[in-house]
Amino acid sequence: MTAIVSLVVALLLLWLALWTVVARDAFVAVAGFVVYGLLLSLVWVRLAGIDVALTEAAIGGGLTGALLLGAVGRLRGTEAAAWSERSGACTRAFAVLLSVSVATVLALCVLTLPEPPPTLAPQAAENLAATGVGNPITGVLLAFRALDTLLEAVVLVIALIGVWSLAPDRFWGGRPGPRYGADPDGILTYLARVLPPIGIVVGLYLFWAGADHPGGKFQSATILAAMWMLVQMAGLSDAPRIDSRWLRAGIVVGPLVFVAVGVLGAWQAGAFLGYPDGWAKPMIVVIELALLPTLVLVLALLLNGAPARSADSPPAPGETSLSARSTRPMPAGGTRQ
Amino acid sequence: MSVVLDVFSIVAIVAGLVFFLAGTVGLLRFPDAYTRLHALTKADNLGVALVVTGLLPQMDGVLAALKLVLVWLLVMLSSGAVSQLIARSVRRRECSE
Amino acid sequence: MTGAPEGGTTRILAVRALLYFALWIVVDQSAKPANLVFGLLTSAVATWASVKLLPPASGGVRLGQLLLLLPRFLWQSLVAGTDVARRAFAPQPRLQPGFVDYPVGLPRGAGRNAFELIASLMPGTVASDGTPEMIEFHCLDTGQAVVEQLAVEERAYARALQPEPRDG
Amino acid sequence: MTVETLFALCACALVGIGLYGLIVQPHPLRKLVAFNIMGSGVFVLFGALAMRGAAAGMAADPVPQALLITAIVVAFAATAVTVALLLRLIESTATASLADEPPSGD
Repeated sequence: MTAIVSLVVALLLLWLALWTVVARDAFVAVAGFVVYGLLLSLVWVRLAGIDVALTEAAIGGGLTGALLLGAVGRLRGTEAAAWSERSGACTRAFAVLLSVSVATVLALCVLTLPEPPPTLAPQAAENLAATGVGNPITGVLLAFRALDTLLEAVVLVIALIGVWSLAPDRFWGGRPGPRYGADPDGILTYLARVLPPIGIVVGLYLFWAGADHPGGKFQSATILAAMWMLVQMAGLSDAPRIDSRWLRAGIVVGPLVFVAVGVLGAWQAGAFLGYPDGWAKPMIVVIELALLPTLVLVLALLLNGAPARSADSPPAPGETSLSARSTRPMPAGGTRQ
Repeated sequence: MSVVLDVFSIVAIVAGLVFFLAGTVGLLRFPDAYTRLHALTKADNLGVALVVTGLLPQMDGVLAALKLVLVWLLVMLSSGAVSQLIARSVRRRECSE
Repeated sequence: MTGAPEGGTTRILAVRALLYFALWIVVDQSAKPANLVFGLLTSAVATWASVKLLPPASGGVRLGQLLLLLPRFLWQSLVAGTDVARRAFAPQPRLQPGFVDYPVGLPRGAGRNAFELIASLMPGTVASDGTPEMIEFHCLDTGQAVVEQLAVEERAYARALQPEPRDG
Repeated sequence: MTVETLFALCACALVGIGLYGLIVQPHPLRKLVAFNIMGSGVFVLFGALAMRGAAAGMAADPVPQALLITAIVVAFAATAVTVALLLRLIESTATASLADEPPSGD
């Protein structure tokens, strides 16, 4: 029974991937990609990776999907021109041949994998008690492979600097993205007023539970960042100026605390990022607490994009930058068909 | 007693699945964006409600059951809000054309 | 559970904080002291956010009255779902879709948004637009007495709302 | 066939599909989507290998799984930088074309 479910999920996944790749319309392709991301989290559940499934649903499907949907809207005008540059039949035949060969070689490798498979699970299980956390994934992320996680946080900050550096000079220090001006009494604003406190409780729960159960700072940060984006899109608060001090402090606090703890380990435990005996759990909690604001800010600001307007000239309230949303006069009268 | 509860769960969940099917059929058969929204929100809400009801007796503890109800409430909040947002955006696009 | 119409800000805040803490307990499901302490912190943060986003001055809700609406709401959901399912499975979907303007009594604001939300989950209606005086609903079957039905719902719902300042 | 072999083979096909889209689709945004699909194929392959390493009472090897979380987050960051580059390209050249031609304007 479960084998049939797995097979159906795998076939659906392949079909969606193919559909996404060959669809003519970019919007359709991105919509397909979002559904693909959700289906992919089902795959992770079947592959016994609940933590990975949560990350995939939140970041792989959710955030990436939102990012791509935003881009599709702004790239609409360039689609037709690009379509005319479509590769010829010869290139396509070559592409099919190449893709099929790559997939076949990979599949042959899969079928000739060594037995028994190499694994680090016994070592992880043996040493997990020393870290004081109950979720082995968190143990790996913050104790056994803490250097990877530190570098990952640095990569996120560098990516954000990269995005910001694409701002035109005149907007440096300004605010990213359009200023959203949704109807202050509309349903989106209502959602942005009611949902964030609930999102905060659920997000912080995921953060707190990550030590012993599936969950953790990445999934939590995604939910909190999504709540912030909802408030921004409803026009209840504007995107921050990228030159504000508190923002920059919040962005670097995570990596800085991480490095500080690492140096402390080099001094006290004899290795960079080593934890002194009995101090692993509190150190891990300190790192996670410091990483949370960094992750929330960076994830949301990556979605916001490069600064696109100067900070000191906010448009009139209620003005919307989404040109498609023109207001219309309300026709009077009862039933219209 | 547990047999009765199991039968109740199965019946409720199957009924919920029927409504999910109805929502999907409606999505495919109904003529325009608005009517499809009706199909999705109403039939799927009832589907979720029935699946949640069916699962309630299977949960161990009142808190776990409340968590399921919470999921149902959040699904309703989002589907109610999103259906309005889609309806409004389609309406405005139609009127500006 | 009736909050005072005015001067009850503290009371409203306390109720909200309690609700967020209850949410934490339902989500967390463990009674470990450390979790409860973090839960208290979390509900404080959530309450702070809710004060920022939805100031208590914009009117409260009678929770008891709202609970009385629940059976009615559940029944309506059942009717809505079966109604749509019947139409979807019918050999010829019998639809008479169209827009209906409903003259609404509730002032613009969170209370009216919640009503639109509930009405969008009711049989045959989805809110599609609106002006200060009315809400435009899209209806599956304009042959039904939509406006009358909505008026009944609004009266039931308005009883659960505290009088709020009509400042829009 | 076990679940992990099934999804490992599925992942190989995903890499192929993504590669095809990367070559064939002319629009940079579509290339980006295809590249993400290719990347997810690599992730699933890695995840299937993690499940093969199930031992010591764990349903899967936690080390590759933790690295997968890192990978998904870094992939998002890379996608965000690419989208920003793309938007800037269009802003300054008014085209999303990647063809060899002298850049116009700006």
